[in-house]
Amino acid sequence: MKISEKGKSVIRWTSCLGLLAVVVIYGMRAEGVTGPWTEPENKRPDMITIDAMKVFGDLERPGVIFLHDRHTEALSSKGQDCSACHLKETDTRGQERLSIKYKRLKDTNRNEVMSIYHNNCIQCHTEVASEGEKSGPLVCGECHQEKPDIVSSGQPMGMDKSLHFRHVKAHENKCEQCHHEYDEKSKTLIYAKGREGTCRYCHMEETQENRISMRNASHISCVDCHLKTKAKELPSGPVNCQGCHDLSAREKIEVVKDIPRMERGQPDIVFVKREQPDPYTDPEFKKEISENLMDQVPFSHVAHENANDTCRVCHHAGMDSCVTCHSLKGSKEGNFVRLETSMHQIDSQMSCLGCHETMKEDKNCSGCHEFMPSGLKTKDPSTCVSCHMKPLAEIPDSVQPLVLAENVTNNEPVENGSVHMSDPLAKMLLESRVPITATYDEEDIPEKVIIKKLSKKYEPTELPHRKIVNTLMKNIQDSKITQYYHQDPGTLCQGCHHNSPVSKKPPSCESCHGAAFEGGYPYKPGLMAAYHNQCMGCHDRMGIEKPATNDCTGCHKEKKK
Amino acid sequence: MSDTTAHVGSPRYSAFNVIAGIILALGLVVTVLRFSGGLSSVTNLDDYNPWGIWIGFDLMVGVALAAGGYVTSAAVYIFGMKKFHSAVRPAVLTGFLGYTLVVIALHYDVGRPWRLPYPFIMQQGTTSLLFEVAACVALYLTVLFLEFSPAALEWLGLERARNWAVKLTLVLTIFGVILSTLHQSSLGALFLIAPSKLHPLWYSPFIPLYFFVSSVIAGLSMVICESSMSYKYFKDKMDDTHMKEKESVTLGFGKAASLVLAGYFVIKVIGIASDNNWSLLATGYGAWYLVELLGFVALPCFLYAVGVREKNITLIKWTAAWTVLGIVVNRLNVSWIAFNYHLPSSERYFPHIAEIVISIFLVTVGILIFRYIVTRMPILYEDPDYPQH
Amino acid sequence: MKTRIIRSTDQMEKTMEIHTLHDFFSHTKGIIYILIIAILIGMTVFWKFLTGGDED
Amino acid sequence: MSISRRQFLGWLGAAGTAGAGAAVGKKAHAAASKRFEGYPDSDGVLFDSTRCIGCRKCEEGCQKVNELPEPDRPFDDLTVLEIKRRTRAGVYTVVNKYDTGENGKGTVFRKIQCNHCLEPACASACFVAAFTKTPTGAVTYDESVCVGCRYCMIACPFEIPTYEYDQPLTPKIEKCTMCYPRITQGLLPGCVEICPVEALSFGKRKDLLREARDRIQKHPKRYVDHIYGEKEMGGTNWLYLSGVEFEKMGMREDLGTTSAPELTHGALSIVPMVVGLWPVLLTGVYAINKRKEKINREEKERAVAEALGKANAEAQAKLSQTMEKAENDKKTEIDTAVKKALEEAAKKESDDKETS
Repeated sequence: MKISEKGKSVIRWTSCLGLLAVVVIYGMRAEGVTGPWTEPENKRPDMITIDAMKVFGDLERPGVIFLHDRHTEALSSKGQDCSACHLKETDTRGQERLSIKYKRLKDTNRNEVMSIYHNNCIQCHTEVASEGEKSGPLVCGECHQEKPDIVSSGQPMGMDKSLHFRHVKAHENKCEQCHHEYDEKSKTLIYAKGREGTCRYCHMEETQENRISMRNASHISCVDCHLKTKAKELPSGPVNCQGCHDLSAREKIEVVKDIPRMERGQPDIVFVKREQPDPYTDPEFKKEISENLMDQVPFSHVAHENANDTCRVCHHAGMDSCVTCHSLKGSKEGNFVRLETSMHQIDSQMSCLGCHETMKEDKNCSGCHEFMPSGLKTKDPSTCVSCHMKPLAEIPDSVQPLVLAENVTNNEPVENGSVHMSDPLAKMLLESRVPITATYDEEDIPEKVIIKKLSKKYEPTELPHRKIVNTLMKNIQDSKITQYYHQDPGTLCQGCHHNSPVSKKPPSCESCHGAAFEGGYPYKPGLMAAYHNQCMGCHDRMGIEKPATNDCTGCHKEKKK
Repeated sequence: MSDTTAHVGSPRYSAFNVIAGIILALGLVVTVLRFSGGLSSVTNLDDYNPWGIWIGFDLMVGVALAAGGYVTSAAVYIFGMKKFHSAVRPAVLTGFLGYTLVVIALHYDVGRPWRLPYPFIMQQGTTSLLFEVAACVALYLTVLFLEFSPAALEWLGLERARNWAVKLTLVLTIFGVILSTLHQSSLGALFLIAPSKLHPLWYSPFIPLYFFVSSVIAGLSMVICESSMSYKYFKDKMDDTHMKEKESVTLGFGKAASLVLAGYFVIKVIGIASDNNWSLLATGYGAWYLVELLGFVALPCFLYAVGVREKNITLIKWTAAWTVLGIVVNRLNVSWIAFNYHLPSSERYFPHIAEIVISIFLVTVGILIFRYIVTRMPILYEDPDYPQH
Repeated sequence: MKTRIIRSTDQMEKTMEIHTLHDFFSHTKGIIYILIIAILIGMTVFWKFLTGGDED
Repeated sequence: MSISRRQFLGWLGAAGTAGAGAAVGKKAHAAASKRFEGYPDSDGVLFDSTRCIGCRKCEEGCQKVNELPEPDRPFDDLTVLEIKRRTRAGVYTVVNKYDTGENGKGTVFRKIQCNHCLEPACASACFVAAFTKTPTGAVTYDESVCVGCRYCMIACPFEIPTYEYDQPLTPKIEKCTMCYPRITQGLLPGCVEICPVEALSFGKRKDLLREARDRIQKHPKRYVDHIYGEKEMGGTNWLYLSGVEFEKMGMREDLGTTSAPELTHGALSIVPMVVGLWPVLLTGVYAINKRKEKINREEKERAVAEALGKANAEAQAKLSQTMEKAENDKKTEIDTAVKKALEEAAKKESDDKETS
């Protein structure tokens, strides 16, 4: 069929416009069509994204989702071990270990590394598949997934006190087997006694200069050591992903309860240190700022050691004392967070107040503390003295303040088995406090309170007042921190009898709470809401399920007609 | 009504008449149900979906497709395209009937139809775009009535009144364009108030502009469709001028439609860019949006162009029909498919069979009235007593 | 007499003061709609006046 | 009598007021700045979801004070909380339960009712101005003018207004009125009054905002740092506090802060511009075309005239030519005839001579 001149022109125009359309649509797509992504249901602790090629620039395809444990299991079922994938290398101490890289020791160049992965992965998958077994993917897109249908549930792992103790025991107190630091002169890793810190102080999230990332460091050291120990048929730590990174598997790790303190020359009871020379006592500085500083805080390091799992909880960037970075005026090392702020920051787990605030969320505490405003600003300033204690009126002459500062800041190694030092003044201050282990006497606590005012519909409510007090008291009896901070037998009563001074006979609820929104004033709950919120809120926080919050007759007996 | 058609060539019991009769009967039944049992008895409307196809199709589509009236009269009387003169009266008639049916449809949809004049006589909700739509539709209906009146007056033989009405042509045409610009765009602007309910691909600050420009497209395409339908069914009613001009109308309007579609396509794409909605194109709604944009805007634009270049009347006619369908799709997308996109499917709306019956009923009524008028009044031919020029 | 008038204006200002954008628009758009009608009629008359001098 | 300048200015102002007053009868006081903060002392309700226990008492209170129909299931049947409900005809408010899966804050309740926007979308959308934002903060509805177009339901971002779909001829919109009749008498809204835990607090909106901020500050861990309704859609008189993301309680957080009048203002303000400019444009185009036509016509006429003139001249010329020719012919004829006659006469004379 012959195409007319007209037809030809139409075809020409069609193709031009078509081309334009294709270009435009492709351009739109390239603009970045990333639809909403929902988290896949499928979670595994051993999911790794292989993106080793990143060191050579942008990835051409999305990284590969790799399930490490699944490969380990598959290989071991065929009698193969880690060496099937990981080559042997020699570490700086001349010892042999497994490289964490796949089938190579170095990232040489893009093509080479890529072919190492492609050739070996695909070859193995093909072999397994040819044996008629279930095998990994062979098609590009099945490994390189833009939107993987699996998500990592792996949790970061860390060493707590118990784990540390077990390692210390297993290594027979040879700290140098793990703790090291980099010596600039000899350019080697050396062990410095008394300067041990946590791994994370040096090994950061990402590899920096001659410090490998925490992730690499822990996998090279921990897993390699566990493997070697296992090879010796000795009890060893986990060698697969889930052993450390899966929450439920981690729960199975043995926890040692009574652990002797770590030996690193840390103090027992001291004052929270200020820098030397103290800028506030510096004559130059004195002119600017009033001499009336807050009283120093006596701090029981040993009590906090016992209460916490790791040193990292407080010592988040180094084993030095807080003031090293958080000086009174703030310094660059401490990100200009002043000492004051660093201790009082309510939203930080590393600050005193932040951590103590979290402790109030405990079931036994939150029933009362839930209703109390949190944070420094809204707090009653009289509570400052519970930490910033007034100096004792009489100090025996024999007591000399300990000049501890030099001992710690100059990092002198402390001999093994040394006595932990205490500042006698601080110790005296803390010991001067009487722990509160009881509230008022039984007969002073009303046994029952009858609440008649709430409703016309129900019988009066009997509040088992004494029973409640006793239960609350029993719950906190063993808590040292409670005993320390509840400074009066009546402190406990303040949980309900709030916003009035501590007293054996606190004012009744009606003295403050009246009708709801009196005079259009929305700031204070009415009596009914005050009762309901207090009772239900406390029950809810303390996990008391009966009576249910919306079951009226659980507390109020139906009125007989 | 059927007896009147008998003498114009179609038998009393033709298939069309029988089907139309059935539809009318069904429509009357639903009408009774609607006004005795309330909306819930005949519609699937609920509190999440207060507007169904009676608004989405009957009002939105109806008004858009009735745009031929102002488009054609503006082309002829204002832009001086005298050669399209024969298309004016059919277009104005289509427009007039379209708007009449829209108003009738509203009587079904609103709760208290007798209160429809309330916005003008009781309280003016001047901040409402619906007030603006209502005012313009009411005024434009009057304008269309006056524009159409010469044909009726010629038929009735009222010469003086007819001459007086003809004198108003220019004023009416200008009023028509103003009012149409306003309410066509405002129908889109109705949705400006609900950015959280209309899918972002369809919601745009430019939506009034989209509605206005697409109404021009709808008007042009409807004139082409309507003229080809008239030619098919009322050939015997057409005079020589109409026959002669028919082809040039189709070609001219096809060319115009192609051009406006191109502009429409461009502003739609700019709309996506200005809201940075590119990523949404990769979603399910995005695919449907692309169907609308490429299939019902870009494609007819191109086909019109080919048809005009090749003087392929058949292609233009089919493209016109496709474009009209595209307008239907667009209006339904905005008012129904992309509306309430955030709701779970269980809360979404799907029309009740009775709603569809009423919509078809009204379209049928429109066609019947059109037939009634065309077979009597000088629409497709010039009254020899009243030569236009 | 005079003072009373002033007070009533004050009261009016107080009660008629517009507090919401919606009320403000109701007010302005109301005026504008009246203007629109005036414009439509005025424009027609003005066009007649403007073209009155033309011969046809 | 001299007129002081102040008096003169006063008159100007009065004239201005009268002018505007004649049109609508309101004085646009703050027109210059176009910033409106809402009625300064309007009332509101603060809903604190961390206090709500899901007892449905508010539903009961609402039904009682508004004399609404009895519920399908009694108010003490808490199993209805398992279903997601919404406001509907005869039900101004509902409480829904949401499982958020968050630690310690697992199950939360949320009360749904009209939020009484500072700039109500329903009022903005209504073409008979049936909705009023009252100085108390309550948005009220006037049934007596409602046409039943349901545009308010389209407009409401919170999906609150409901419609009596089963009423054939007298359907109306129904929604919470913040108990307008009660609050104007100094009473509390039905739901607030009955709430046993003061999950609902009633007061001036500004006081409630202060109270809400205070609660957030005092209990930073209990609340998310957001007061829903402070800014949403231009702000609402009903405010919300929550311990979980509002999204998890089925409240949309993507509504933005633009109020309904702002959303539609652009489109509405173009209306008068179109009315003002379209006639100019269109009559302009018309005039241009007419002029073009006129020029065309004149040119045509001239051409016709010219052609006609030429044709005339030609015809004239032809005529005269023909005439001339005819004359010549005649002349020749006569001449010939005369000649012939003379010749004949001469011949006859000579013939006569010869014979004689």
